[in-house]
Amino acid sequence: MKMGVNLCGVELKNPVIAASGTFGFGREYDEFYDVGGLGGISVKGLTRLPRLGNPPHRITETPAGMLNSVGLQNPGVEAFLEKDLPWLLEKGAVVVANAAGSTEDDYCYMAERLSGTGIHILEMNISCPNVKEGGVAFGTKPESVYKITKAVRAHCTKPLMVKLSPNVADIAEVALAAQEGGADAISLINTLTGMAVDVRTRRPVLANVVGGLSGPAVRPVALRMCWQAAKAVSIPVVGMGGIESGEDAIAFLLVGCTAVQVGTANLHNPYACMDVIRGMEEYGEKYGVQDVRELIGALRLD
Amino acid sequence: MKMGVNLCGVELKNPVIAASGTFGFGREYDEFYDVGGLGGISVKGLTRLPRLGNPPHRITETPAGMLNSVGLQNPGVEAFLEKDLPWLLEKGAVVVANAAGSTEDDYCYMAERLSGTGIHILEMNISCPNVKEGGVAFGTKPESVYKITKAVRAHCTKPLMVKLSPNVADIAEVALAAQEGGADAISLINTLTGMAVDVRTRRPVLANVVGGLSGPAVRPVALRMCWQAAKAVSIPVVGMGGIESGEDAIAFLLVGCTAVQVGTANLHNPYACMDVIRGMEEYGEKYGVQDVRELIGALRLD
Amino acid sequence: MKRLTAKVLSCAPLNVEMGLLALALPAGAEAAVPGQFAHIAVPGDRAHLLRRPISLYSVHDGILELGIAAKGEGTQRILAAKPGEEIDLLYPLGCGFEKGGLERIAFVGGGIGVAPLRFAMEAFADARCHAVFGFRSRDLLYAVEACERTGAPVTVCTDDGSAGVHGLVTGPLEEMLRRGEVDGIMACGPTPMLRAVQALALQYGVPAQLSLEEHMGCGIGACLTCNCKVKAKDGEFGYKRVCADGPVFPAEEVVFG
Amino acid sequence: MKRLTAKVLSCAPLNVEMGLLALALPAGAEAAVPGQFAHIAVPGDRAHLLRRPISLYSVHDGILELGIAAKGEGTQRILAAKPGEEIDLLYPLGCGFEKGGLERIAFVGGGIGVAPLRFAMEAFADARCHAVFGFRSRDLLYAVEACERTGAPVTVCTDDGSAGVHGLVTGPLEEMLRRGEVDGIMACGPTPMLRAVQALALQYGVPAQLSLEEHMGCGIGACLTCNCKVKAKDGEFGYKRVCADGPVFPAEEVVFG
Ligand SMILES: Cc1cc2nc3c(=O)[nH]c(=O)nc-3n(C[C@H](O)[C@H](O)[C@H](O)COP(=O)(O)OP(=O)(O)OC[C@H]3O[C@@H](n4cnc5c(N)ncnc54)[C@H](O)[C@@H]3O)c2cc1C
Ligand SMILES: Cc1cc2nc3c(=O)[nH]c(=O)nc-3n(C[C@H](O)[C@H](O)[C@H](O)COP(=O)(O)OP(=O)(O)OC[C@H]3O[C@@H](n4cnc5c(N)ncnc54)[C@H](O)[C@@H]3O)c2cc1C
Ligand SMILES: Cc1cc2nc3c(=O)[nH]c(=O)nc-3n(C[C@H](O)[C@H](O)[C@H](O)COP(=O)(O)O)c2cc1C
Ligand SMILES: Cc1cc2nc3c(=O)[nH]c(=O)nc-3n(C[C@H](O)[C@H](O)[C@H](O)COP(=O)(O)O)c2cc1C
Ligand code: FES
Ligand code: FES
Repeated sequence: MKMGVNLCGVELKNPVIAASGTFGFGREYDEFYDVGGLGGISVKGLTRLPRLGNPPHRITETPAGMLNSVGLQNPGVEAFLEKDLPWLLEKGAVVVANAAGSTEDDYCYMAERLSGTGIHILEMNISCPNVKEGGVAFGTKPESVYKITKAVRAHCTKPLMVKLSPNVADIAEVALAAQEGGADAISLINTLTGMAVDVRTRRPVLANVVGGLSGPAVRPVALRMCWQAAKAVSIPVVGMGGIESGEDAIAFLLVGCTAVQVGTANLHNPYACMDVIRGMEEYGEKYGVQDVRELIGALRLD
Repeated sequence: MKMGVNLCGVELKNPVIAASGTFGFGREYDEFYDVGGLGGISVKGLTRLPRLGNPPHRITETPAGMLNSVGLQNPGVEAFLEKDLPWLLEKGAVVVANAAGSTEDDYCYMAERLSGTGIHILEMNISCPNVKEGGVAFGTKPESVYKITKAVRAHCTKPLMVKLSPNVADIAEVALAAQEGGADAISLINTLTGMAVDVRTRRPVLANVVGGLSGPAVRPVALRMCWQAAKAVSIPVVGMGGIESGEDAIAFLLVGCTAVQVGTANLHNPYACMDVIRGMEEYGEKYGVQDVRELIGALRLD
Repeated sequence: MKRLTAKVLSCAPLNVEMGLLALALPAGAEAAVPGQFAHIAVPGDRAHLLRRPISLYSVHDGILELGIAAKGEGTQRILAAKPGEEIDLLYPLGCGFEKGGLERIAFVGGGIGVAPLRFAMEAFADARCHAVFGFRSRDLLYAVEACERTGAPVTVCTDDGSAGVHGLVTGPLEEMLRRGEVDGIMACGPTPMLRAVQALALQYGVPAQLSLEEHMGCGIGACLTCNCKVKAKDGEFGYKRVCADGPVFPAEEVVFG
Repeated sequence: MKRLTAKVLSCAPLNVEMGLLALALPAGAEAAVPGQFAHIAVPGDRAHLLRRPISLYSVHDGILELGIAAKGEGTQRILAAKPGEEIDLLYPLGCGFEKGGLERIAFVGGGIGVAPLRFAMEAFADARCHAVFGFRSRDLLYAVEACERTGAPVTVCTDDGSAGVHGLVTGPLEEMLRRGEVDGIMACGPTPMLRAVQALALQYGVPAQLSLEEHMGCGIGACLTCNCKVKAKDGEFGYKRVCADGPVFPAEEVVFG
């Protein structure tokens, strides 16, 4: 099966992108396999200045899922551009720069700063549930999604992908708002806000009290939202949420996604992205699909 | 541990209620144990007229969860009042009448019809994701929750509990709207809308395309929403979503719930409700809690 | 209908994709009838929430045998159970086949649908029975000799002609119906097969009992997730529960598609 | 750091709540140092998504031993692994204890924190070592004899006085420090113990290495979920990754609470 796809003008070797926050800047996984073989790498969410993130515990397991409250710990955009981007480009990776901010101005700054670099796609994260100041505040109302997308668009010369929050009543509405604001693509889902309690100590497990739920547990919600979003917009949709296998990824393509991201699965299985790629190829062989692009939106509803 | 709680004026033997739709009218489970021993039974969602519900498949498994799209199949409120309510009352059960409608008028009719009977609590389901006409349409916007609650309130002489949808951006807002509309209690969460695809046939697994996600997979989201809702309102909160064990139930009490409901767990384990009650008692013994009510809202955040 | 814990006695291959799981029923297990099923918890994996419905293949001397096809992860895990391990099941569930006054019964099975007929043919061996079983190919045959041991002739059909008659079960069945050799039909198998059996039963005026399949939740009639379409009065249709009203239904009642 | 599949050789009780899991490392497994850990996938249950970090208890002749306390479902399932079963691990991970030029080492362990010290005492047996291990009570003792076999004396303390010295490890440790018998400390155990060890090390001007615990995701440094607080310049603080920058940190660097 031919695996290449075009994501808003950028050619991906295959439709599998490592999801932001679960893959660092790719170096750790490059010890396991050549990360240049991936469709792309969405790097850890970047901010204008370095961020410490939240105190521990930041992670806990839940049934077939996990909660995290990292809170956008990152070395800041300058450190990334200096130390990590050159390495990623040398690896031949398509670099998706995941960026967040606390104010509209922050987001615009990030777009402008990153536009002048070698990154391939800007993924604007307006859906991080783990920082008080920003992110998700922009992501849950269609009006604010429209407004911030439009503002950032004016400062962004790279393909602009807006990453949507699943903590909304109507994902189609939000997806449409991003498209109308000028996004070239949307990606979803970010994590669902969740919580865990230690009944022994009677305290929340996470220091941040709430965290973001990810992993196979959320896959049905993610798949439904991708389907609704893909029906609503004409720009490409990048799907994620609990993808572990080639067949999981195929399901996201069938509901209309052009590419997928693999997040939590990397934590369990460092080869997860490669396993997904291989699994998709096996699917293609088994069902006689010549080109992966035939599968995009090929869900049968008759 | 003393297990009795008072739920908006109704004394429950213990805080464990069987959740609507997973427990029929109680008869099947009475073959396994005396269902009169439960805190309460929320019956299958009732409508004014009998409903056929959706075609098959109506159920599929997902990681640590399941999707259902029953679509409110039920024999109609009259059949319930004639055949099932007398039996339930004879069993000594606290009867929570779960009711839904397609129009405001329907809901008001149901409230009035059920108020004149022996039921103990009316649970108004404005959050069923599986029927096109109604339910969830009322449940996702605070304004419409307020409006329908207020309308139903005027026709309801029983304690009125409003069952909220988790498919919202801000559950606190919705919870508050129900309280301001005159609800005596709220229950949450109903199911999260989800989807599954059979990659072999390229079709949705469920005939209804989407269905409601329930089970342990959703527990972190449910717990978070119960916590947020309980902080927002002063009326009692009844929590549910993935509760399988006594410790799961205790977590919901700690975040502020007065009682819990057990749904999907019944499907796997017909004794689930009894196991939850026993597990809560064991917790009380282990940690020296004299009265279960001490646990309500006892989450430590210092 | 009880929740039981049964010890695995053995698990041996039945054909290239099925295994025969033998379980020791605990004392006090209720008596079961052919066509009923066991609702089995997937062992040792809490990510698999739902039980798996499996027809009774044989029940004798406190031993329950199940013929299980390795379809997905759930059945694979059940088949991986080792002797001595414990299996959690609800048993016995549903309404089975009814012999009533039938004297000459045709058993029509396709693929894994043969499994419940194995038990039925044993239980109804005092009638004059004849079985017609369809398989995709030779290496998927199972239960044939066991069924022949009940004294009834078994006609095997394969889709690819690699064993027995080349073709569908409906050929030999119609032959028997035409010759007037059948008072009643008991059938289990894929929907197209059941649809064809239903049509033949109607055509020849012979009562048929069809065992249906549907995805299930509780297995005991409470959750209404296992619906099948049935005729209702006035040309309308309604739903019944495969788990509690079935899985065996009179052919006249069933609406396919 | 590799992903390996290791066969279970045995799993025997170490004390009333811990088991000793012996695994056959496959050929080509990298050499490990004390203080490193293995990141173990919970076997056979897809509801348990995250790996469990477990310190190396002993590595010799291609056999990896782990001392594991049955805490929750994850460790219970790991301990239930039968000989011949395969365990999926990332191995070896993290930065361990460093002997450097230390000649007289005090090993201070509490509860399950004794496990990594077992390996360290063997590896650093050429130094003059002395261990002080704390346990809640007598029936939780383990590893003591194995550590004594390295030639070093082991002082046992119990919270309830049911074995050895009645009291905390800090008593005997301070004694040794006061007598000037210690060039360096290697410690692993509960936070209050580590905090006390840190204070003593500072007070007596002896370098200490503390092995920390934190909930983990990837275990390899990518996900930033396993943070611990460390001193940064200008009186500020920062976070490091327990999995990749640790789990062993210089005591001067660590900020508790
Ligand atoms: C009354 C009845 C009797 C049955 N008897 C037998 C038997 O004797 N031998 C046998 O091998 N199989 C039998 N089946 C089919 C068997 O239940 C399914 O093959 C099995 O549930 C598949 O589970 P899985 O995890 O392997 O597959 P998956 O496809 O991974 O299962 C995913 C989900 O779909 C459900 N599902 C998938 N296929 C079916 C199906 N055909 N019927 C019901 N649920 C399904 C599963 O239970 C599970 O919830 C019977 C089904 C019914 C309803
Ligand atoms: C570097 C390191 C080395 C360790 N070495 C050992 C050892 O040699 N022997 C031993 O018995 N234990 C050791 N632990 C602790 C061990 O990892 C936990 O006891 C185990 O993860 C608990 O898993 P569970 O499923 O049994 O418990 P649960 O409480 O059910 O686990 C729930 C979640 O919390 C995490 N978690 C809970 N407690 C801890 C903890 N103390 N540390 C890290 N994660 C935790 C689990 O990994 C899991 O993700 C070590 C921990 C770390 C960080
Ligand atoms: C530990 C962790 C950190 C994450 N950090 C980020 C981030 O910095 N930016 C972002 O957009 N998403 C972040 N996410 C969300 C993931 O990119 C992804 O949207 C989500 O986890 C769902 O996919 P999955 O189920 O495959 O993990 C993070 C997720 C995890 C688990
Ligand atoms: C098969 C099924 C049918 C349901 N039917 C109803 C219903 O009729 N009315 C209602 O308010 N909720 C219904 N629910 C939702 C449950 O009552 C409950 O809110 C939800 O499943 C979450 O709890 P759980 O995870 O314990 O199942 C149904 C759930 C399931 C699984
Ligand atoms: S499976 Fe629940 S009613 Fe049939
Ligand atoms: S566990 Fe992922 S960085 Fe440490």
